[in-house]
Amino acid sequence: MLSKSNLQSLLFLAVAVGITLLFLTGQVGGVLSGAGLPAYKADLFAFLAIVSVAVVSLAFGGNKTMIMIGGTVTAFIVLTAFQDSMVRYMTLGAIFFAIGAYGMVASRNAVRMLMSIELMINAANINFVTFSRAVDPEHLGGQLFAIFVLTVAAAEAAVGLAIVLAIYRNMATVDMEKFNLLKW
Amino acid sequence: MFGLVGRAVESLYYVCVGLWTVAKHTGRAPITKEFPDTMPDLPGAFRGRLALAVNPETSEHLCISCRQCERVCPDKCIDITAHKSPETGKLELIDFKIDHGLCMFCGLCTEVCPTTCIINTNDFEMSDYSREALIYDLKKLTLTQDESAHYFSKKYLPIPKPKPKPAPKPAAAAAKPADGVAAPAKPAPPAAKPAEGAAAAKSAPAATDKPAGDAAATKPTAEKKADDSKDSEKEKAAPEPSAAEGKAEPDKTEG
Amino acid sequence: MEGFPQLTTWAQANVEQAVFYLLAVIAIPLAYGVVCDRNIIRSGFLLIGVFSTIAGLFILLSAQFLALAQIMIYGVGITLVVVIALMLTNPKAEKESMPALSIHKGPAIFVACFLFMCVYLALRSAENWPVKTDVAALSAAENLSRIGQSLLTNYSFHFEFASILLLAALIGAVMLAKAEPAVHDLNELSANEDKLKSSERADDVVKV
Amino acid sequence: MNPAVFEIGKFARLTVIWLSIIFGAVWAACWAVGVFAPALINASGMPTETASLASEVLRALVPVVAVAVFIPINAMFMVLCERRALALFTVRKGPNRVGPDGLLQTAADAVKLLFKEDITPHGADAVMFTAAPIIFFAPSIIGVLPLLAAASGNHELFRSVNLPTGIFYVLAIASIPVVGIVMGGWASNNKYSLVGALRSAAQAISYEIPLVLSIVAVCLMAGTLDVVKIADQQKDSLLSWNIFGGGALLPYVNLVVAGLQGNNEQVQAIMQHFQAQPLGPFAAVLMVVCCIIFFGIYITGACAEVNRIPFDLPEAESELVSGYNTEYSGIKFAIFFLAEFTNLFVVCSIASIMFLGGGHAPLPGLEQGFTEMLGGILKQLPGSKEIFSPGWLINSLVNPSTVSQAFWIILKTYSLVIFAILIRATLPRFRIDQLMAFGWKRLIPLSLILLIALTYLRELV
Repeated sequence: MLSKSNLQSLLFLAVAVGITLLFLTGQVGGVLSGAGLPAYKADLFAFLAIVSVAVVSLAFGGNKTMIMIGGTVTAFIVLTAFQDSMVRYMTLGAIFFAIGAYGMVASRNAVRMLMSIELMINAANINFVTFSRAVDPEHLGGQLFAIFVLTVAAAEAAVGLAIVLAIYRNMATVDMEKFNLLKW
Repeated sequence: MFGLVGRAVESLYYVCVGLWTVAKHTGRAPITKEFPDTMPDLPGAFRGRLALAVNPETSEHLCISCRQCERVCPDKCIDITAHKSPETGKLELIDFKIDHGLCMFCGLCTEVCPTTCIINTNDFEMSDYSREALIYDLKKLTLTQDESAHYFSKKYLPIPKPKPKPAPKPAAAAAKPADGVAAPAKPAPPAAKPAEGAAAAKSAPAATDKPAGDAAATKPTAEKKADDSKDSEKEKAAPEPSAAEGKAEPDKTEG
Repeated sequence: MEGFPQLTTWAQANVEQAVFYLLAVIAIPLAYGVVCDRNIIRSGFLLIGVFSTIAGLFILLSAQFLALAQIMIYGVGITLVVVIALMLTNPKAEKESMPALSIHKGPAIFVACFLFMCVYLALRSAENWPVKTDVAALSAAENLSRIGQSLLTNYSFHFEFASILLLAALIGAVMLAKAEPAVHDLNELSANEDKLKSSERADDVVKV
Repeated sequence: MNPAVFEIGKFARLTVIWLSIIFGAVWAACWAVGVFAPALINASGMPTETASLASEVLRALVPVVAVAVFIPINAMFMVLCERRALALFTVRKGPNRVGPDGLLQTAADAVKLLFKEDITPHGADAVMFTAAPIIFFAPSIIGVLPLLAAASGNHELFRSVNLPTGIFYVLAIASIPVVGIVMGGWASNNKYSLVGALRSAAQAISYEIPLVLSIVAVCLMAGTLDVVKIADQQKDSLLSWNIFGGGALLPYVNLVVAGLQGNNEQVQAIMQHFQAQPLGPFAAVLMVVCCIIFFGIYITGACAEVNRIPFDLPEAESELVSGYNTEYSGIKFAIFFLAEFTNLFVVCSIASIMFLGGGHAPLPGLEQGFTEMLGGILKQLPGSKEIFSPGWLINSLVNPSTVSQAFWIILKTYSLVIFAILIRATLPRFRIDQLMAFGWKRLIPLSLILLIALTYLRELV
């Protein structure tokens, strides 16, 4: 039932959750101060620990998707647990942004690229609304900016998908690898 | 622009007319026949369950075992058992089976029946728990006198002439010598008579004594032997029930 | 939640953080699904999930109007268009192959991690956010009227410009997506029309 | 007795019985959660803080409980109502075997569907296949919550769901079900389902625009998105309903009435007002016409949104077997079925709140008389003195004005539902290209032009 890679990734998940729990209960800070290091950097150390365990289990052939998802979730919790609520929201925005950037660079399908761009735009929107709540709660400049971003994103999606459809009609594919007409 | 508005208003008007027409129907009594409670009033030509009619006046069984229905049936769902009576020399019906599970209610058998014996009734509720139960035998198929009268009047069928009663013995005597071959020259052979009656239904009752030299009488003779041998085989295969039926049936048709 | 003062204060104290982490834990795997799922139509549907959780985040940030607009425009409108576009192209061709070439994966992961660390370290290192923690968020009704007034006063130029942009995008999308029949198609079309006419004529003859 | 009258009478009797079952159940659930359980908690001797918090939680849950009880029973009744009303229109009898007059037909159907085998077709995407009915159904439960406040006359237990963004919330949530349709159609691994789902998506996106624009017109006249406020603005009489211009005609009618009564001072006052707006009467009549056309646009768009005939292309059974729900069986199909009828109910109740005056009677005297009569009846009930004594538990839920508002809103909503059934009985199905052309080339330009016209007319009145 459990393949080796799944076992690997479950092991990684257990370790990552363990590190997170240790961090949340303040153990990591205690260890750091015991070692003569500044305790307020405990979250960065826990984060690095999770990342290194993830890299090790990836090197041993764990299930990549599970490790990446589990690592991101635990790292997110570790990085934001003792932060301001504003930093929390913006870290989540940064994570969405990074995932979107990954999708944009790596994906082969043009429509998936468009979806990744939408994800990045939404990450920016989260930041705008967070600023609007925390910095400018009277004038709501961030929310208004988010509304305009929404509008522009709608226009972008419509035009982008129309372009994709036109390309598909001419080349019968939406694979970005094949769009190499403008080589030189 | 105005053309567009005009068309819009016009189509809206017609939509409203349609809505009003449908809404007006709310004020009418429902036309639904609630079937198990009220039986539908079916026309006489409706092709329902097959049945064997008796003469509505004399209540004698109309079947003459001519097997035309058996032959014409595209599904081969009719199975007639008959044998030639040793006394009279006539064909005597022993059993008549119709598998209603096979029947497709095409009505061809009722078309060919020379005596209007086999008819489509208006009954269509034949559902049962097994396929075997759909095979109807003579007892189940034969209608009562009242039912026959009902269907004869409903289908506008002519009432068949009764078989001549005072002629059992001479007929038997006459039939004995001419065992295998029908006697076309002989006056009024009883075996051919009901067929005659059906064919010439509209003729006056006085015409009963017409000699049966027609195709209706002569045609079956060629196949009679084969039929008889088949019948005897069948009797061998299942002697007891058919014998019982044979005993029971004459009583029924006589009474 | 007017009329329930105790419940509101209790919720603000206890529920908000939990709901935030719940949404985050749901949203991050969904976002991974969007970029990594083998089946691209499924990742289109997962995108709806991501947008809905982001709408939830907006409600937590007391931006109710924006949350509803997010659901209505992003969650349903844009994503459905995306899904339809996916179905119009040939998603099966991509289903078999990998969503990403392995040659792209390493740089992509590097770019993603780099971007994330940049943003996060910037967030951590900034000490003096002009945060107004003491100011309560506007109530939903005030939020709504404030947005409406701003759109028609301070931001009216942007508003009009957005409408022009949308109009241009609409026309452009229609022009791009409209199928121009190729030359041989045109020939077929005219041939069909000829056939149609001749058949009509035949019908007329029969009728006469 | 005339059999036609007899049939209509049977239909009316059935409706009354079902509606009393529905509202009895909803009332009992609300009473149990919002009144009885908090009282029990208060009496149980918990610490005061915890007890009051718990009772607040329970009271906040009342709207959700009311909707959760109301929607399944109501959908069951709507199916029966649709079948019986269609039978009336087509001169048939309709279901009349299960229970007296077929009263329990849909209950029996529901039980049957619950016990059927739940099949996931081969090659289907199992997760999406299961999620689709839920995504289709959940919005209809959370979407009607703000409408409850208007339907109950802003009763204190339902006040908490009265959002300031009320109608926008309802519309945003009501746009979600199409995602469920597309998801289910795609996940079924069946080309007919997929075609039905795609048609549904195209149709929903196209017809949502005129639908929202007609609602925007109403909000423009009312100046708010709050459903309770919109309903209360229409309480004066029939003429102040939004379908009749939201009170645009009222001053002119008042003028005529004052003139007939010979009340010169009032006539003078009103005439002065008119001299400031010479185009007033003309603009008022045009505005009424605009609003009636907007109501028509709303009904058209709503029929298309909930996939009713003549816009039921997603499930056109003569072309697409059953469209997006072809592969569904058992409880998932039941959920689809339930949600379809609930969505119809929701759009009809939005129409009755936004255009037809919500819970207010057509004539002011009628509403007052009705409320007083209800109060009288309630006082005549046995043991009424105990019931209405402040300490007794029932008191807080039996409120004549709430009952009257609920009565009127249900009356209006079900009239619209029966009108939708009449449309279904009359009109044939559109072709898909006709449907899209009608939406994009006719309805959207028409509603945009009318919206602009309305903004100007509003200034002139």
